[in-house]
Amino acid sequence: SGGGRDKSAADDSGGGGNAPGSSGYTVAFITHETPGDTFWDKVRAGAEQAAKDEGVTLKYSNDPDAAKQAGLIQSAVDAKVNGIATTLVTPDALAGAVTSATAAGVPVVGLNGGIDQYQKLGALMYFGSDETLAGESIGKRIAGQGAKHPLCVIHQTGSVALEARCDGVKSAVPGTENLQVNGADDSAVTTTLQAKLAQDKSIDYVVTLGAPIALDAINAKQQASSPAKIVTFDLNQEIAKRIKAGEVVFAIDQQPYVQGYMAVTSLYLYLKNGNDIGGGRPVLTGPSFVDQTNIDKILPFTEKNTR
Amino acid sequence: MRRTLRLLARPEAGALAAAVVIFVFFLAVAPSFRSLAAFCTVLYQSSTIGIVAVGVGLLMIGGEFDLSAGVITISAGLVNSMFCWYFGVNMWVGAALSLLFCLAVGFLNGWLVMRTGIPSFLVTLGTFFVLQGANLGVTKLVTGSVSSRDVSAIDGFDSLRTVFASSTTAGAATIWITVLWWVLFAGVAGWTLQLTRIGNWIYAVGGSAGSARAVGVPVVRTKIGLFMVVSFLGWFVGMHLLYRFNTLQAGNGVGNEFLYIIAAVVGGTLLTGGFGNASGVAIGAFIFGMTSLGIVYAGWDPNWFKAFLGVMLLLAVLVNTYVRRLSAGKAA
Amino acid sequence: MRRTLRLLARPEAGALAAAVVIFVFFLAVAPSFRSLAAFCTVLYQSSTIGIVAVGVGLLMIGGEFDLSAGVITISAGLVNSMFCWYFGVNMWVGAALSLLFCLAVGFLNGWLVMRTGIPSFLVTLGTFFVLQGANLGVTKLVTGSVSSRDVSAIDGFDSLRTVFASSTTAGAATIWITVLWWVLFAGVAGWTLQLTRIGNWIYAVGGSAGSARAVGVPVVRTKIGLFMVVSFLGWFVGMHLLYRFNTLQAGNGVGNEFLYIIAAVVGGTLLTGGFGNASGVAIGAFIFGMTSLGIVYAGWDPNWFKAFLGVMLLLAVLVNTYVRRLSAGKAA
Amino acid sequence: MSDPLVQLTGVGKSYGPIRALYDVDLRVGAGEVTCVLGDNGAGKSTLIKVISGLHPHTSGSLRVDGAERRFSSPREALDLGIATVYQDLAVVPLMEVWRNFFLGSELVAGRFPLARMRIREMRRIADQELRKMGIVVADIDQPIGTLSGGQRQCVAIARAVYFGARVLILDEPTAALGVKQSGVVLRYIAAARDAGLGVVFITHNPQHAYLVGDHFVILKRGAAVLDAARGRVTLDELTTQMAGGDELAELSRELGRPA
Amino acid sequence: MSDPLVQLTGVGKSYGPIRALYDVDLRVGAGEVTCVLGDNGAGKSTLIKVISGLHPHTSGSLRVDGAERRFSSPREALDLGIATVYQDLAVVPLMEVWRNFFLGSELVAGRFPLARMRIREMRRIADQELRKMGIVVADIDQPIGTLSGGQRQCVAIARAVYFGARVLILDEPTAALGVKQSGVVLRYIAAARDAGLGVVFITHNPQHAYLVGDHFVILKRGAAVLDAARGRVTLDELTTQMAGGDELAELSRELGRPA
Ligand SMILES: Nc1ncnc2c1ncn2[C@@H]1O[C@H](COP(=O)(O)OP(=O)(O)OP(=O)(O)O)[C@@H](O)[C@H]1O
Ligand SMILES: Nc1ncnc2c1ncn2[C@@H]1O[C@H](COP(=O)(O)OP(=O)(O)OP(=O)(O)O)[C@@H](O)[C@H]1O
Ligand SMILES: [Mg+2]
Ligand SMILES: [Mg+2]
Repeated sequence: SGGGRDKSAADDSGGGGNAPGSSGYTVAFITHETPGDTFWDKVRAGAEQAAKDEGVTLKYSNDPDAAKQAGLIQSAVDAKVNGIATTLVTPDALAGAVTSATAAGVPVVGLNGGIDQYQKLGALMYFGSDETLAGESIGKRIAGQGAKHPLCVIHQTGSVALEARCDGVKSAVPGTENLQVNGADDSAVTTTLQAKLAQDKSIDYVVTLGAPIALDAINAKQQASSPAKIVTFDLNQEIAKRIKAGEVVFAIDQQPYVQGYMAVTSLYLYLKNGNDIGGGRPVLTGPSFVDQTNIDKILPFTEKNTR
Repeated sequence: MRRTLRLLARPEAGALAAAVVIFVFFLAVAPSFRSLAAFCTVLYQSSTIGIVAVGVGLLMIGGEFDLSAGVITISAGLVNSMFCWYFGVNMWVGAALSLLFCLAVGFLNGWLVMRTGIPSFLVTLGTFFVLQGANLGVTKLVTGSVSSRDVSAIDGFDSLRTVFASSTTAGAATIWITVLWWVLFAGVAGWTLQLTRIGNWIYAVGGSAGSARAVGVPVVRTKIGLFMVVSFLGWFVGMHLLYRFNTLQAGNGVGNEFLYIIAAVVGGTLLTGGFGNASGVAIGAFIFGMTSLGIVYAGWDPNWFKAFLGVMLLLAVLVNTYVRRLSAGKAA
Repeated sequence: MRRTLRLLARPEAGALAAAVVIFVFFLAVAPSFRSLAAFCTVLYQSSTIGIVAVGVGLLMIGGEFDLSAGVITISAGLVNSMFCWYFGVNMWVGAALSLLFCLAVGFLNGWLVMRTGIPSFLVTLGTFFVLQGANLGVTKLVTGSVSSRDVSAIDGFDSLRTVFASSTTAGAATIWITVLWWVLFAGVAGWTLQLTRIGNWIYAVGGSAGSARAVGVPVVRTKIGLFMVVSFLGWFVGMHLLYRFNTLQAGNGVGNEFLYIIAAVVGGTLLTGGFGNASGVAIGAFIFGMTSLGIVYAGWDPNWFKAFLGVMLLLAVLVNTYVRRLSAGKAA
Repeated sequence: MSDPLVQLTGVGKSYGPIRALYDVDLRVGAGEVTCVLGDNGAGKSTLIKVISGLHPHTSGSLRVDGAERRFSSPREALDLGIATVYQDLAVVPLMEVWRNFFLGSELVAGRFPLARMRIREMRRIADQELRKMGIVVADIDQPIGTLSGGQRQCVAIARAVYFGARVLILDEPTAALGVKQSGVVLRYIAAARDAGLGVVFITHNPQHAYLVGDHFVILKRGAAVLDAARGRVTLDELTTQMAGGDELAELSRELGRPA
Repeated sequence: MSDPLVQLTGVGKSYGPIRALYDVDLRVGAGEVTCVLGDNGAGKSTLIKVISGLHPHTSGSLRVDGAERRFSSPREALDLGIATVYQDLAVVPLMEVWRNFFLGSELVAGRFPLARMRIREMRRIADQELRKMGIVVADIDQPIGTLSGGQRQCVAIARAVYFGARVLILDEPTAALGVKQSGVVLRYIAAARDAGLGVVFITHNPQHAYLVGDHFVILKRGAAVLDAARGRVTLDELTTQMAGGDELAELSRELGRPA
């Protein structure tokens, strides 16, 4: 039989590292991940690699509901961790919890979201990209390619981060239209997109906000025989192949692995050495474009789940 | 006249009327809905909900719930995909294994419900959580990421795709094989309910388990069987997803268990059991699929999507109730 | 002896035993669970579920469901926040308006259920969708984004925060006011159920609406009242969320309706109505809150989170059932 | 004879397509027992459901104290002092015996927001009224669903008798009862009559009916076929009318055994 | 007298803390009618639930055809030819009349995966058996919940008689029935006896019991207080024993009306 697992490279993608917890630090890593999202899987992989490299004990937890995320931060404070890395996509909702962490003397580092507010909340550093900015850069790029009426696909109702991305696209291409889909069901995503493409033939670009959604968009585009081009946020192995095949024009990558890795590392350095990465300013991990020009270099990394 | 009234008195008459009303409504407001292609898309969408909904409907007529019916579709696909990917065996072997796995889950659900006396809502809620966690945990362990790997190159993939996820195109219309399966399953379920002894038992265990037991109906076996039917149909849809999309996101499938219940209830199934029928459930799934896509075809503001959906659903149920009341008042 | 057995026979005894078992379990496996601060966090988390769950429990004892109970919390907060932000009026005015709005939604739910005879599952599903859509649509319209604006500078905010979202710290322990409200509401609900005429009516309309009506219980008013209680408590939690977090995400709250039902059922409420009690529901919420945070304190792999949650829930329910059976077998 | 408490004129009732009552006249006078007799499915229960407000009638007129009424809920009938024991809607199985006894007519102390039930008193009364009927339940707190069929029926009867103000309607109250309990119920009926209440008594037992009845109405397929006062009809005639033949004696002959 | 079909020796049954039966003996012989009598709550229904397999007994022994048994489900009893009419578990309200009639014993044609019910035949038989009892339902397809109490009871009885193979157990079958229907049921019982079936007949009506009974057992608070063959007891004695006094006559005197 063909296909299947590549047996030689099956185990141990990271390699190296210290004994867990050998540095004596415990870091809580809290995100607003909806369980099972490939993007967050990479953030977490980066964080775990950093923890391994630096001998930090990592406690990862997540909840998409802002109030519950605040609860997770509070429980990390209760558990007396040495540092907290958290996403700040809903800064107002998390302000109280972050303040109580800093008040308890626990250093907090922000990542992924909250670039404008992290300092106000008392977080020391920030690693991530600006969602709106990322949206804008996609918008600018497709506008340059002649986009008039792109479709921005929101796969999670009412998500602040996703809405910000679409707003960014819209600010560059005013003809942008949003669409809500049920991201938990591939066939529902496909048919909804198919219906939308059939309903509005003038759609020339489909902007998806997550890699798995882009795959469904490819299916839908074929079904609806639509000429629309597909661009996407985030990357995974499958999408990398599609970029290489030309089915996806480009992906915008905010390097989630780096966000996870740096957030843990920066806490480690801060605790151990008092370092401040970024010099009081946010450290941007993206956006970086992945298209046919650089895909060959990136493809191998996607297979290791690090890009 | 008498004949039409008799027809109107059938439980699915109301659901059918509601479906027609909503269909005509969308024909009127959404120009792009008026094409065979659109109708086929709606049918496909309905079939992916409808197949499992048929089972869930039977189970609800039998007086029980299954909240694990949504995630089990993904579990089914993952078991097949990862087993074959890891060991490099033929996909048919994995599909069979996955079927066994699903039937075992269904059996366990039923057995726990009957054995411990804990309501099925809680037992299957437990299974739901466990499967959801296991999907994610195991996939991560096996593949190193949260989605399964591409298995399209493994032997047997193509023949399985033909069975579970092929489509034929005639002009603008694309008929997916799932639509045929859906009709088939609904037909078999309807036949079983109306014409066989087991159908009689299903109504009885849902309507009054005590009385059913007292006249010698094998209540335990009937209910466990129903749980297994649901997980069988869940497996079926899982196979479709796998062979249509090659890779599966381990976190998906959550929330669909709710859609199945909605389809069943919109189709006239009683939440408390003992009443309903298969064609009603199928129509319920169709109403849901048509409504959710119809809103897109109509191009309404997506921010209000759910609000429209809610209003349309209420409308469907109102028409349904009204027609049934009308027929009950006049027939005889 | 007799006394203890009598106590064991109370419906909440099982739930309490389950809570103790799980509490001890986490004390054993999660070192960071062993602090007063952690306990307070668990209490807080439980209270945000528990407050609405008390109402949902009452409603379920009365034989109905409310699937809109989760989103209405957010609707409540949004109405208050956006009204005051847009018109710049005192927050108390907005809060009162929001209360009226929520009570109206509750009334509408109940009225539709009683008037049309459509099962509450479907009616409130409709409301759920409509509110969910409206939350998003209106928020986008008013604020241009999917979250409400910061209203902490508007008059009345601080006094309202004291009422709905203040906390006192004693040493490491932070007690949120919601915990007190939760205990209060559970107490009032328990008192009402056990000792007042309305409690009698609630059990009766849930246990057998026909019989209740036949002996002159005002079934319609009782049920509508219950729906309004649920939406009142939803409003209350919405106020807490608003005054604790200043801004609200319009898409939140979805899924919580399920947690309330879970808490009620874990606490021994019958899904089919007519049986259960308030302290059981409160304990159910506590079990749920404790379990979901306990897993975090224990530091278990979050990929498996749901699997652990499922197992713990099943465990809780098993202990509950076992204890109740034990007491039923021995008491006299 | 005084003015009738309840008077039905030409009352009819359909359940959707099924017509259960045609054009029935009935009067319930104070201090009188009106017996309604008839085959299974004759429409007896339907008739009393109309009077007690459970189903509104679809034609004809219903007068209480001379005023035309059309009840939309049993509460309205109860408020006019009409208490009913139903054949199949008697009790809420999961609720305690005493809660069932007082359901809808709870004794409360205090004012609204703080009004609480006088539980101890209610339990005492419930227990006492049941004992009067010869029913001793192990635990007045046990769910009524665990009582025997006859015990449950007794709770419903005791309740109606206790709360019956002016009209008492009993649908086959003695069906599930033993000889002793039946006797108690018949005495209750007599006592209620003597206290000036109007009683409607449905039964299949002509002896029981004849023991207490002042007035007999026989229904057949939804229509009244006999309507006579006590003086105008003998027990034998009644039995014959009910069964279409002197069934018991005939049966006894037929089965060929010495009685 | 032949060997007993069913023999109970020292049977006891507790519902959790509540003891409903103590040490009861009972024999059901072929071609005999055993009447079980007693007050409300005496344990009659509990006794027959033990025989019909609904609740297993907690002490004592139950023998069928001489072999010791302990049923864990009614199916086992049915398979041994024991058919039962329950007092409160008779029918599934939402199901059609004919489906209820054949529930658990459906007539099928064809082999398993394609076996379908012989619906036309089942409807015909159900209708015919009900007509035999004098019950004409408007529509055999109507949900049984819309029938009157007595009509529902008749369906349950007709079913048990139709399927009763060797032992027929009837728990207050005539309670909700009219005089005519009661007569029919008593004739059924006599016919079953003459066909060699063993019958257990529970009733509160001593006349009914004496008409067909060969053997009488009176229960009081869960224990047997009388166990006599027909020859040894008169109707009057039976009535007296049941009620603790000649209730009806006394009542008739007390209520002071000519009978
Ligand atoms: N809810 C209902 N829907 C439809 N038909 C009904 C309903 N209730 C009663 N019926 C029909 O109306 C007729 C009269 O029923 P009813 O219950 O009044 O009889 P009844 O005289 O009380 O009989 P019984 O002595 O057996 O109690 C019956 O044929 C029954 O099938
Ligand atoms: N499921 C149960 N749980 C607890 N107690 C029960 C249960 N069923 C019956 N009992 C009790 O057992 C006793 C006997 O009940 P049973 O039903 O056998 O009486 P019965 O002789 O049939 O009375 P009736 O003539 O009123 O039908 C009663 O005191 C009753 O309360
Ligand atoms: Mg009746
Ligand atoms: Mg009995």
